[in-house]
Amino acid sequence: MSDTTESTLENAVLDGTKASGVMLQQVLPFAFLRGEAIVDKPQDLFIPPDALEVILEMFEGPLDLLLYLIRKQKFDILDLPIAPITTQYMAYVELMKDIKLELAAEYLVMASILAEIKSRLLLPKQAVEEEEGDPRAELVRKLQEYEVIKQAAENIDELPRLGRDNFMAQVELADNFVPHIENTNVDLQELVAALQGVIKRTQAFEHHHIQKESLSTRERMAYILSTLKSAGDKKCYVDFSDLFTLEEGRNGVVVTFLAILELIKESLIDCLQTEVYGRLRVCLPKLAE
Amino acid sequence: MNDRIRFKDIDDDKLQRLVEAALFVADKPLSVQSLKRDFLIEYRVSNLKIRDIILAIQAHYKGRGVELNKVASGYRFQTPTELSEDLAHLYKEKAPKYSRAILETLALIAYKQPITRSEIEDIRGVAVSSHIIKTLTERAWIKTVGHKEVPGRPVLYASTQEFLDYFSLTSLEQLPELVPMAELTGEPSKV
Amino acid sequence: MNDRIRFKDIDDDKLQRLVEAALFVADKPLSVQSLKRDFLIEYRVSNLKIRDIILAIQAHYKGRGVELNKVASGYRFQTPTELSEDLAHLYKEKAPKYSRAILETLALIAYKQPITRSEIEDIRGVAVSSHIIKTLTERAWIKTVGHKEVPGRPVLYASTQEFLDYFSLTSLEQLPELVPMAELTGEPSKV
Repeated sequence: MSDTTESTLENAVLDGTKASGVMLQQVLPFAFLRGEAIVDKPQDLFIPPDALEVILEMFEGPLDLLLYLIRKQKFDILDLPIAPITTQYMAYVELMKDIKLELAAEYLVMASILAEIKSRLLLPKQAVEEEEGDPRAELVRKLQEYEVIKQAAENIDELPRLGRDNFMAQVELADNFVPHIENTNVDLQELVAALQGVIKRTQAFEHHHIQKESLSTRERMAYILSTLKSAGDKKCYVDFSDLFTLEEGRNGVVVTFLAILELIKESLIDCLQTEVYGRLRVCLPKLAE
Repeated sequence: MNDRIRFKDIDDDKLQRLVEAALFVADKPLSVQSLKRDFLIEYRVSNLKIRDIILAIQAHYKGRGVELNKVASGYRFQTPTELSEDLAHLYKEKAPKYSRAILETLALIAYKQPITRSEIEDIRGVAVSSHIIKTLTERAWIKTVGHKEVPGRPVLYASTQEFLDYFSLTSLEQLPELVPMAELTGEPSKV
Repeated sequence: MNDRIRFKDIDDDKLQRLVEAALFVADKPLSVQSLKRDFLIEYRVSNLKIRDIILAIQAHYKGRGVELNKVASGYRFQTPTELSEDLAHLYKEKAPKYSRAILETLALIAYKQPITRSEIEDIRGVAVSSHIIKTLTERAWIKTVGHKEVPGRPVLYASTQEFLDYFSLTSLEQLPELVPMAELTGEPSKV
């Protein structure tokens, strides 16, 4: 193949799809670059081999390498000159192989894509137009899309970063600081289960089943003891009648009475009458002595 | 080893910003020496000047949410002691779950009140540690309601209003009835 | 079941001290919600009031050694970027560097989320190694948000709040705008 043929073909394909101003801009560098690029190795390749290795490792993949070549040669990405790019790309890939750089399969895939585009550009104009238009279109779209992301990655790298550009302020708590202890939650069922456990273990409750009545009596017993205890400082006794709350009705009176009897039976309180038919007084045993 | 250092001038305003920033980001107290060595190495600044700046910062933070304190190894920002109680909520710790011993003791006090410690021990068959009584008292679920007139006059325990409130009960009567032993053990209940 | 909460009143001055202290001792950004819930729980205070207080604190710290910044998950005190040079010698070296492969993958996930691994590979033109996904996941910058309903049901990736926090952004909208190609090449776009 000759340069002129390819050049004409390329231009022919582009004809009608590109504004003429752009066309003119592109024609001149094409001819010039092709004369250089095709017969010789690309200028880029005059790099010391060890430095080359470093550079090659820097590429993120075939798209990145292609972009590098395009930018380096100041090609227009929208009007991609396939022939010189393919040549340069292949030269790089060969070099990568030569220095036994671990070459990702993607590089070879790209090489075949470039070769295919190149061969399709060589087909007569009509044959090409019957297909989906410019065979380079897909590659150009991919290059553009990749370049946008490449730039976005660089932008993200430049954002202020915690631990690199900004540092978080950290202040110690005062020496007297103690954390708040959150109370443990207890479920009523746990409480019942605990008691069932005790019963099961000891059978201690065998003879006195706890019933509602006895519970309310027990509660009243505790209440009476509290009342006597708080009254203890001042009066040392409480009037028997003061322990009853009439608003509670008959049931309440019965419960209180049972509670007092139970307390007396268990020697937890004493009941005194200092004079015959006098007022009945209730007090804690200590005070009765 | 011998990079030549050209000292730069720094105005008080910038110096104060820098010292303040350094003290806030450092993970340990900073002395005047370490401030100079680690953060101000490029600048022409005297120890005296740094001390002045620290005084200015200390004055600025008086009465704010943090204060600059001098401790043995240098200066560091800390929260004022007055705020500790309010900050405590930020670092809540979950208390460990109550042990079976605590729950059984609480259940016995609730159902068998008033009751002495040794009565609880008799039923449970093991000693009731002071820790258990302390935990329940601190939680305000139990209280003492007097002494039993037996040798040693042991304290009598009962449940509290807070206990009822916590379990959303209006009275002890609302405590669940215990399932009779027979049902628990799976034996036919005697009628 | 709950311990009863009694709300207390708090004056602006005390509130400002508390909020300031909380923001300084917290090891992560605090939102208005979390300030209220974790920390001002005892007080009667509105979200609006907390926001006002935050604005007041932000104004107070303008031009000082640290500033109060809003990031995605809340507010945090951090040193201003202008001071990074001076604070850098001590801390900058510790900051991890990220490869282009990682940054490009991150950029694709941030800008094109939700996105599958093969979509990323398609745009970058190379395979995305598991190492990259692992690093980004471990940093908690990306997370999986479901599966794409195509054969193989590949995982869909999206960015996280931690990602935004780390780069001091409040939302994805604050990411630098994607630059269209024409501007990148600097060549006249076709008419």
